[in-house]
Order: sequence, then C-alpha cells, then structure tokens
Amino acid sequence: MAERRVIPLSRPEPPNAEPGIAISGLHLSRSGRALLRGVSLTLGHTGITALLGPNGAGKSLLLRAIAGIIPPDAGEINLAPRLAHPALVFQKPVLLRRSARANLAHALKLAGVPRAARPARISDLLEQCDLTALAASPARSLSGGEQQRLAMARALAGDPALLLLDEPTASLDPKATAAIEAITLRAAGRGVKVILVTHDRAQAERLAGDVVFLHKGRAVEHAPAPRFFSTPASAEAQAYLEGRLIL
Amino acid sequence: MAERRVIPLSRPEPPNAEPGIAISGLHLSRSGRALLRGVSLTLGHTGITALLGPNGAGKSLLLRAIAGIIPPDAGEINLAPRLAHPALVFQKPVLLRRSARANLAHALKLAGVPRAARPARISDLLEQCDLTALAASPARSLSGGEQQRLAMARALAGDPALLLLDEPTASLDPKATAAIEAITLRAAGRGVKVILVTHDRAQAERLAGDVVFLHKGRAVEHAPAPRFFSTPASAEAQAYLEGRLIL
Amino acid sequence: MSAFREAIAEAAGLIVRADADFLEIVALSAQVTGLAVLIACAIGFPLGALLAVGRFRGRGALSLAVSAAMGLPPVVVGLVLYMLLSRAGPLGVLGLLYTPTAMVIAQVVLVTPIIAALTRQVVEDLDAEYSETLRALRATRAQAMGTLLWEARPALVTAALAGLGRAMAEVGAVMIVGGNIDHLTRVMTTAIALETSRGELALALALGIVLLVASLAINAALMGLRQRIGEPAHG
Amino acid sequence: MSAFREAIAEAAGLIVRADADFLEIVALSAQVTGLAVLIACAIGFPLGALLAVGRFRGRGALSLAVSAAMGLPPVVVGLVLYMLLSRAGPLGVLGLLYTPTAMVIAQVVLVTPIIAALTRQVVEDLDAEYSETLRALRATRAQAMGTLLWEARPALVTAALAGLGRAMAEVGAVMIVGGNIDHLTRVMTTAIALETSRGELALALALGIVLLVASLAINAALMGLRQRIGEPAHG
Amino acid sequence: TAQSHITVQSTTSTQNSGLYEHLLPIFEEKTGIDVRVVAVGTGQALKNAGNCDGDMLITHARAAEEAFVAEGKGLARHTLMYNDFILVGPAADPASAAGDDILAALSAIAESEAPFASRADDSGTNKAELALWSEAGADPKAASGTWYLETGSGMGATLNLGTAQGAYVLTDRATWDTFANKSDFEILVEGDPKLFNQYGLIVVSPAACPATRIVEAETFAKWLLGPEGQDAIQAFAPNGKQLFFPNAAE
Ligand SMILES: Nc1ncnc2c1ncn2[C@@H]1O[C@H](COP(=O)(O)OP(=O)(O)OP(=O)(O)O)[C@@H](O)[C@H]1O
Ligand SMILES: Nc1ncnc2c1ncn2[C@@H]1O[C@H](COP(=O)(O)OP(=O)(O)OP(=O)(O)O)[C@@H](O)[C@H]1O
Ligand SMILES: [Mg+2]
Ligand SMILES: [Mg+2]
Repeated sequence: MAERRVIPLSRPEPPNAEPGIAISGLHLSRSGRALLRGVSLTLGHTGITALLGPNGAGKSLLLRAIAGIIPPDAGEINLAPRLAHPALVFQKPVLLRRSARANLAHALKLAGVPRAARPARISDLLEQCDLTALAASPARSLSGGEQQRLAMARALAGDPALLLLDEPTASLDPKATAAIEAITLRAAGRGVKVILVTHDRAQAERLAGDVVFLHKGRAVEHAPAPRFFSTPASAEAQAYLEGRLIL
Repeated sequence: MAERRVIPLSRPEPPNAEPGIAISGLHLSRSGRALLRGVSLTLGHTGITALLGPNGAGKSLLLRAIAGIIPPDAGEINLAPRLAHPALVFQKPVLLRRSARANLAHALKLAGVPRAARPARISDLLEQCDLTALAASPARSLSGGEQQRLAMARALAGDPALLLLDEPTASLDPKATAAIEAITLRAAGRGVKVILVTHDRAQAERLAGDVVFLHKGRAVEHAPAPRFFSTPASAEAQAYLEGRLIL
Repeated sequence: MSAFREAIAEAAGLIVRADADFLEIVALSAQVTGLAVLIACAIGFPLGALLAVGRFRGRGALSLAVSAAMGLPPVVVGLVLYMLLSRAGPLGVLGLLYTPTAMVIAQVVLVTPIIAALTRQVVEDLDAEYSETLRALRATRAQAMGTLLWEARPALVTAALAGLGRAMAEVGAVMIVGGNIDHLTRVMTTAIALETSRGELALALALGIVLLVASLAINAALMGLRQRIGEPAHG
Repeated sequence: MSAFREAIAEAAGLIVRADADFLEIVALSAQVTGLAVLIACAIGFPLGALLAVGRFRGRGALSLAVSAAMGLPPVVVGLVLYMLLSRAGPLGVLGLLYTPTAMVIAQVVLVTPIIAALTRQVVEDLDAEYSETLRALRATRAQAMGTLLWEARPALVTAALAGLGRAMAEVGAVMIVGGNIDHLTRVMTTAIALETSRGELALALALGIVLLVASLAINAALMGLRQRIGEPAHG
Repeated sequence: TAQSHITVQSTTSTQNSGLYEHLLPIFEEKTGIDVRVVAVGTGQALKNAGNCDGDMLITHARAAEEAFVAEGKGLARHTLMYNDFILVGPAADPASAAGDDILAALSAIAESEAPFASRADDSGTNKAELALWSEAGADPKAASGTWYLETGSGMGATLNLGTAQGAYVLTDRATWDTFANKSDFEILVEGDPKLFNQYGLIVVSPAACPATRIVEAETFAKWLLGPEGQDAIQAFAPNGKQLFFPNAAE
C-alpha cells in the first residue's frame, strides 16, 4: 500500500494558520470489519475538496463522521469553530412524509430560523433548486432527481459554512447537474467549505481545488486537483481513474 | 412541442414481425398532475434501448408501468410472451433487512428456483456483481454503490428476458460501472431485451442501439442511438443534451 | 340462539328508548374512557418516544417495565389504588375513592403502558430510518422526538385505538375503585357485570352490543382520520 | 403503607414456599395464557397481513371490525361463549364449559383482534416501503405477506407482547367460562378476584405481584429476542 | 383421583367463607366424586343451573328456589343450613344504628342519611335487605347515588366499598367472619329473628336436563343432608367460630 501524501492546499488559506478541518488517526469498524483505518487529513477553511474512491472505500462513512453523526472508534476530528455546524446531503436522502415545502420549513425550524422569515427563505431555496413547481408535492413522490435536489435545498436551509455533499448529482440530468454545480461554486465563492463525494471525474475536475483519494478505509492520496488527475501518485488512484480496481 | 418520431430499430428483428414491447396511448396522473401523457412506443425483442430525459420526465414511472407495477390510467402496454416477466432495478433499490446473500436467496425463491440450485446461483450472482466478499453483510449496511450492485444481482436472479434498469450505475465507481455495463452487454448478447434509464450520455452512446427521449410525460423522440446523439430531431432533446432545459 | 335474538332486540330497544338511566351510564362511560385515553396518549406518546430515542440511564429497564406493565391485572391496579385512596390510605383525604376521577386514574394506569410500548416500537422503527437525517439537521433530542411522533401519526392512531379498546372493555379496576355505584360510578362494563351476576344475560348482552356499536363508531371515525393523515405518506 | 409491605412479604413467601396449590394455579395460568397467545398469533399475524396487503371485498369492513373488536368487553365475550358452550347452547354437547379449553377460547377471542390490528398497522407501513419491490420480484400475494411478516418480526414481538399483556391480565371472561373452580380452572387472575372478594387484600396483591414478576420475566425474554432478531435490520 | 365429577352452582358467600374447602375433601375421600363449585351471584347461579350447566344448586333465596323447582327444573328444594345476616358499620356508628332491632337500625340510617352500601345485585342477601327496608317503611332507592350506594357487586366487593367509605352494610355472618379487610368495622346489629338466613339445596332435574349426573348429585345431596354432611358443616369453624348451622332435618 502506497504511503499517504498530504500535500498543502493550493487555494489561499485564511489569515489564521489553524486548519479548517483536522482529522487524525480516524478508525471505525462495524461487526468486526475495519471500515476506516487510520484516516488523517488536513483541509482548509474554504474551497471545494473532492473525495474520490471506489465503492465501499468509506467515503460516505468519512463524511458522516465529519458531520458528527457517527462517532469514530478512535482518532479525532477537529473542525474550526466557524465550520462546527456542517450540513450533509446524504447519498440516499431521507425525506419527511410531507410536502417538499414542509420539508424545507422543518429544516428551517431546526436551524432556528424565525417563523416569519421562513416563507421567503423557502421560496428562495425552491427557486435555487428548481423545485418551485413541485413545492406542494409530497416529498416522497418526487422523482429520484427531484428528491436529490430537495435534499440539497434542505442542506442549504441552515446556511452552513461547511457543506458535505455525498454524490449530490448522481441521478440528476445535465441541466440540474449544472445547476447544482453552480450552486456549489457560488457557495464556495461565499467562503463555504465544501467536501464533495463524486464518481464523476469530470465533475471533480470542474469543481475541486484538491482531491482526497480514499481506498479501503485509508486516505491514500491528497493532492491539488490538477496534479491528482494528471499524475496520480498512488497505484490505487491510477487504477481507479482507469476503471481498474486493485484489491 | 415537436412531433414524436418512431423510427424502426436498427438491430435485426427476430423472425416474427410482432414487436417485443408495444405501448400505446399511455396516460398516468397522480393527484391531478398528468405525469405520462400519451406515450406510444414500439420496441424490439432484443437490444438495448436507452431511455433519456430530464428529471421528472416520467422515465421511472414508464419503467414501472412496463414492469406492471403501476397500472396506467389509460392506454396499453403489450409485452411479447417471452418478455412477459421483466425484472426491474429501481432507481432507489429497497433491500430486505437481511444479508446480501439472503436477499438473493429470497429473490431466487420467488423466481421459483429450486432450493438445491440456489447456493450455486447465488455464488455466481455475487461473483458477477463483485459482492462475494460482502455476502454475509446486512444488505442495508452496504455502501450506496454496493447496494446498487446487489439490486442488479437480485434482478438477474430470475434470469429475465426483459431487464429494466433505472440508472443502475448512478453511484458506481468507474470499475463497477464498467462491470455492470459488461453484464448488461452480455445479457443483451444472450438475447435479453434491456431498457436502460441513464443521465450518462456517454453510457447511452456506449450501450444503446436506440434511444427514447422522454420529456414532460411524452415520448418526444425515438431514434437509433448514433442518429439521436449526432442530430437530435426535437428541440427538447437538443436542449437536454446541451444541458439546457426547455419549459 | 333465541337468547341472541332477544339480546339484539333488547339492545335496539335500549338505544331507541334511550331512557335516562341508560343514557347516564353511557355518558359516564364515554367521559371516563375518553378522558383516560386522552391522558394516556398525552403521557404514552412522549414516553414511548423517549424510550425509543432517549439516551439515559435506566432506559432499558424502564422500557422493560412499561412493556411488562401491559400485563398489569386490572384487579391489582384497582386494589393498589383502593389501598391508596381508601379512607385509611395515604391519599384518603382526597376523597377520590368511588368517584369517576378514581376510575379515570385506574384506566390511565392500565392504558398508558399499552400506548407507550406501542409508541416506542413505532418510533424506534422510524428512528432507524430518520435518525441520521435528523442528526444531520442538528435536531435536539426533543425536536427529533417531536418530528418522529408527527411522522408516526397513522400508527399512533392504531396505538391509541388499542388503548381505547382496553379502556372501553376494562371492568376489574373500575369496579373496585369506582364501586359500580348506581347514578354515580356505574359505567357500561360494570353494568354488564352486574346484569350478568343477576342472571339477566340478555340485558347484559344488549349492553355489550351497545358498547360494541360505540366501539365500531369510534374506530370508524379514527380509522378515517388515520387514513386521511396517512395519505401524504404514500400519496 | 404496611399493606404493601405485607403484600410483598406475602408474595415472596408464596414464591419461596411454592406450595402445590399455588404452583397449580401458576401452571394453569401459564398454560392457558401461553396457548391462547400462540393461537392468537397464529391467527392474528396472517390475518393482520391479509388486512394490510390483501385485495378483497369487505377488507375495509373486516379491518374496522377487527379494530373495534379490540374493545370487546371480556364479560361480553365470556357471556357469549357461555351461551354457546352451555349445555343448553348449540355447542353444549362438547362439554367445554368450565374447562381450561373454554378459557383458552375466550382469551383467543380477546387477544386475536389486538394482535391482528397491530400487525395490520406494522405490515401496512412496511408494505408502503416494499410493495413495489416485491411486485417487481413477482411475489404472489401470499409470498409478499410472508416476506413482510418476516421483515416485521421485531414489531410483531411487541404486538404479541401487547396481546400477552391482555391475556395475562384478563379475568372477566375466564371467570365466566372457566368458573374459577378450585384445582380445575382457577388461574392467577381469578384467584386474585376471589381473594379480593374475601377481603384478603394482601394475599390478592401478593398474587398480583407474582403475576407482574412473571410478566416482567416473559417480557425481558421476548424483548431480548426482539433485539436479537431486530439486529440485522440496523446492524 | 376422582372418576366422576359434578358441578355445583353456588352463592359466593359459601365459597368465600371457605366452607367447600372444608367439606369437599371429606366427601371426595369417601366417594371419589369430584365436586366442582362455580361460585356466582344467586341470580346467575339459578340461570346457569336452568341452562343445565350445573348438577346442583346451593343458594339462599327461598322464593326463587321454589320457583325453580315449580318450573320443573329442580327435583326438590331441601333446607341445608342457616346462618344469619348482620348489619356492620363503622365503630363510631354515626347513625346510632347499634342494637338488636334491624328495622330500627335501618330507619335510623335512613333518617340520618348515613352512607349505606347495598349489593343491589338481586342476590339472596340483597333480596333480604330490600325486604327489610320495606318492612322498615323506608324507600332507600329514592336516595340511590347519594347516601344509598347501590354497588351492583358481590358481598366481598360491597364490604370492601363499605369499609373504605364508612358505609353500613347488611351481610351474611359467614362472609363477615372470614372477611379480612374489616378496617374499623364492627357488628352493630345481630340476633334479630328477622335476620335469619336459610340456605337451600336443589338437585337439577334430569327430566329438564338429561345431562345431569343424577347419581353423583344425589349422592352428594344425600351426604350433605345426612348426618355425615351435617356434622361436617357443624364442625366448620374457622377462627373458632361456627359459621353455618345445619338444619336439614327440620
Ligand atoms: N453498519 C455497517 N456494518 C457493516 N459494514 C458497513 C456498515 N456501514 C458501512 N459498511 C461498509 O463499509 C464500507 C464503506 O461504506 P461507505 O458507505 O462509506 O462506502 P462509500 O465509499 O461511500 O461507497 P459508495 O461509493 O458505494 O457510496 C462498505 O463496504 C460497507 O459495506
Ligand atoms: N405518486 C405521485 N404523486 C405525485 N407526483 C408524482 C408521483 N410519482 C411521481 N410523481 C411525479 O412524476 C414526475 C415523474 O416522475 P419520475 O420518477 O418518473 O421521473 P424520472 O423521469 O424518473 O426523473 P429522475 O430522472 O429524477 O429520476 C415527477 O415530477 C414526480 O414528481
Ligand atoms: Mg457512499
Ligand atoms: Mg427516475
């Protein structure tokens, strides 16, 4: 197994030298299987980090660990204070058995947005994710892509400074994909830190400043995006990009 | 709205002149919204048909209607006798709360495979979908991509002559995508008819003989794949391929 | 089976005549049962949700106790309340024994465990689906409970109906703490027990039929409600 | 509260002494209740599943009837069974009145609606999730019911526990059809009722405590089971 | 182990006192006949026996018993034993009912509107109580729900209510003597001849109920009414007090 390389981010760091996200020695096992095996990573305060890796590498687990949803067995995750309340778009979003609008209202309530401010915010979110026409539809009857967009809108409801996106465009059409990418870039432009899991190499190239490559529960490589895609350092990443799999 | 063109399949038809799948005037509404609005289509006995269209176009609904899972409000779907028992891979697969292996065993039982023949068949299916190492894992704890592969394996369990695939590689890594594409091509090679919903244009180009383009519940275009991608006839399809959306 | 025919005629007669005594009994039954089920829901829903998603010491034990309490024998509940509320008992000064209030308390004790245990199961199942999502939305434990209870409402109606069934049918406890005193604490079930011990089987059966008709009506209404609130779920 | 202390001491004494009469009563209670709940599950699980996913005329009405039957007053059930099983009744020749069999029948009638109604709710909820998948796998209606029941088993344990609670606590019906005959049809609850009417409140309470301890033990065992079979669900 | 059995429909007072636990082992020992006692209210007992669900009746409501025989459902009514009714109430006796005149006591209670708990279940005791009220010239039912509490339940339940509420209760002596939840209650009126309480025995007629185990029932009846049974009843004295007085010979 190749050594993990931690390469500093190419994007400019904010004044303070503290990293935005510092993960060290993260371990996680379930029913005897080691799923995350000593992940250590340092990410900046801003910018878009793509998290790549084969199916089952542990990307979704890592994202959930960063979101604080699953406690690691060992290791630490430190988020800078401003990133302390991340929003997560799940790979398989679970929507409430309510209308699309009510799902957003619920999220806004949990985010502490005062009741009076919610309707305007909901309209805005629906607009952004192109769901205005479907506001009254029961969320669970929406099409796959529509549900994914609603999950994205819900994540944006809390106006998070850290956005964790687990394959947010996996079942989106080209137009919607472009829209979500635009939203993501706009958010990053506002200083929101984004970690994006994707299997779409082109998407990672379009959006990401740096790439973390996860393989069998290890962060095998961390490099600026252009370097990662042109000359991946690890054999695993090379194989992944070529569509092979090293076992 | 452009006229629907029904162009004969480019692949050779089997001796009988009867179409494999004949859909005429399919209508479907839910809570007052017309979701499928007069879909008429004629597909062959074999070959891979790609079903493209924007989010919410009605692709998943059409697939489920063909599978006989949702009854249409009006119109008819006629399947040739050999295609009468299609298998469907859902966009959001629902797996039983059992191990991966037990999910396949359950499907084999429903497909009427005798008990004695099941273990060998299960091993074969796990192998095909690269899940052998995860056979004993609870299906619901598998990663997104692993679940999708298990759903594919489950659909293949019944050895169907008609395979309906709803974005089967949406969250698969490049290697797994290649594997599923290979399985699909192999099946088609054996004479299995495949209808494949995908948002991945390149995938459709790689696999499909013909393309049906769905837009707002209408089958706007049906053409051989090379022609569709080079010179889409309808404005909607042009816009879709360019990542724009016509409303 | 002339006894049944007689009973049905008698039941019809009771409803048609609707004499004052009979109406008094029906009204008291409805009040006691209705109030008891409302209170039991008010306690049982949050308690069940807490047992499902709460994280506190003794949760397992409490959950077990609630579940076992579904098997509380009414006579025992009645007895314990009798001992507490009797003149000689510690709460005797309240003068609650042989009042409708005592009957409501008895039914609440009997019904709450049923509603809480069923709620726990329902909310636990939903929590398996929603917990990560709610945590990602940074819901507090109380907010999560609220959301899950709201999502669970069709199933909660069924839980409430199970509790209602128990409360409507219950006789042992209300007999002891209510005393089945005519014009004061006599309800349908204790009246049925009385007619039975009098050997007036047809009249007892008639009262039972009336009770069942009431139960059917309430269930129909609540199941209609259940369907209506359940619709967005699948719609 | 010396009465309670006395009762607890008495209960402990009963268990420690475990005299033959007491053990006889406990054994009969366990047999009658256990058998009744098993039969009620055997009927209620498939019936509930059928009500949830079946497509047949009268399903709504049957569902409503089952739900309303949760409120069947035990005394009425006891009465109707009495009329049927009495020597003067149509089934009198069977000679079942005042036998444990009659008590089992009474409890089955009381408990089955509870289990069926709760099963219907559980299976209906699961069906919302699984129905399309099962139809795509071309499961017959019976196969679908089987699969859903199997998937629902942790919740079904809770339903069975609710039924068990009702059966263990029930006294009105078994009193009428069993007759509370010493050494033949006397069970815990009827013994409690008898001791209460004798004014032997401490002894009655002691029996109640024994019953509760039994209920706790059974619940602990079944909830352990529930957890074990529930594990793959979230594991 | 008994080869054959009979079912006796009986009042609750006899069972609650423990009489059968005393008598039946002696009888079973001798004859091998298993006697099963179903203890219910007198009304229910008569009804059940009328439905052929018992082979014998032991009750204490003379008029109803004679009607039962007159209808051909029973072979004959035999006097079995007696005891007496008593009026119990709180030791403080707020209505000053104590004495040896039951009618005066009831009048005093009605006068002072002190709480009185009536079984109101058509049982033998209840019928006796109502007869006494009317003899005393009072109509307590008019006050039902105020001071006159119609409990609609058995003797024990009514006593439990009485002791908890401080309400006077008319009860049979056997139930009272063996009743464990006496609280501060005492016997206030006893010994009035009007309080005489006769128990009767009826064997169900095989003509009306062919399934009657007539041989065994007759055996038990003969035994109870004969010297052995009568002696056994005489000997039943829990806490050293005799509760039932055999009078079959009379
Ligand atoms: N609760 C669990 N119990 C056992 N194994 C688990 C559990 N949760 C996850 N796993 C396993 O951990 C591995 C990593 O899962 P994860 O969902 O993080 O993968 P991923 O990198 O997101 O893959 P994908 O690209 O398919 O979404 C998988 O092999 C999965 O089967
Ligand atoms: N039960 C329903 N009630 C109301 N609207 C529904 C229902 N089911 C589907 N729809 C709507 O029907 C439209 C088509 O849904 P469908 O799932 O077929 O889309 P799709 O083409 O598969 O889209 P995607 O690419 O996002 O998966 C969507 O707009 C969806 O919101
Ligand atoms: Mg994942
Ligand atoms: Mg779809």
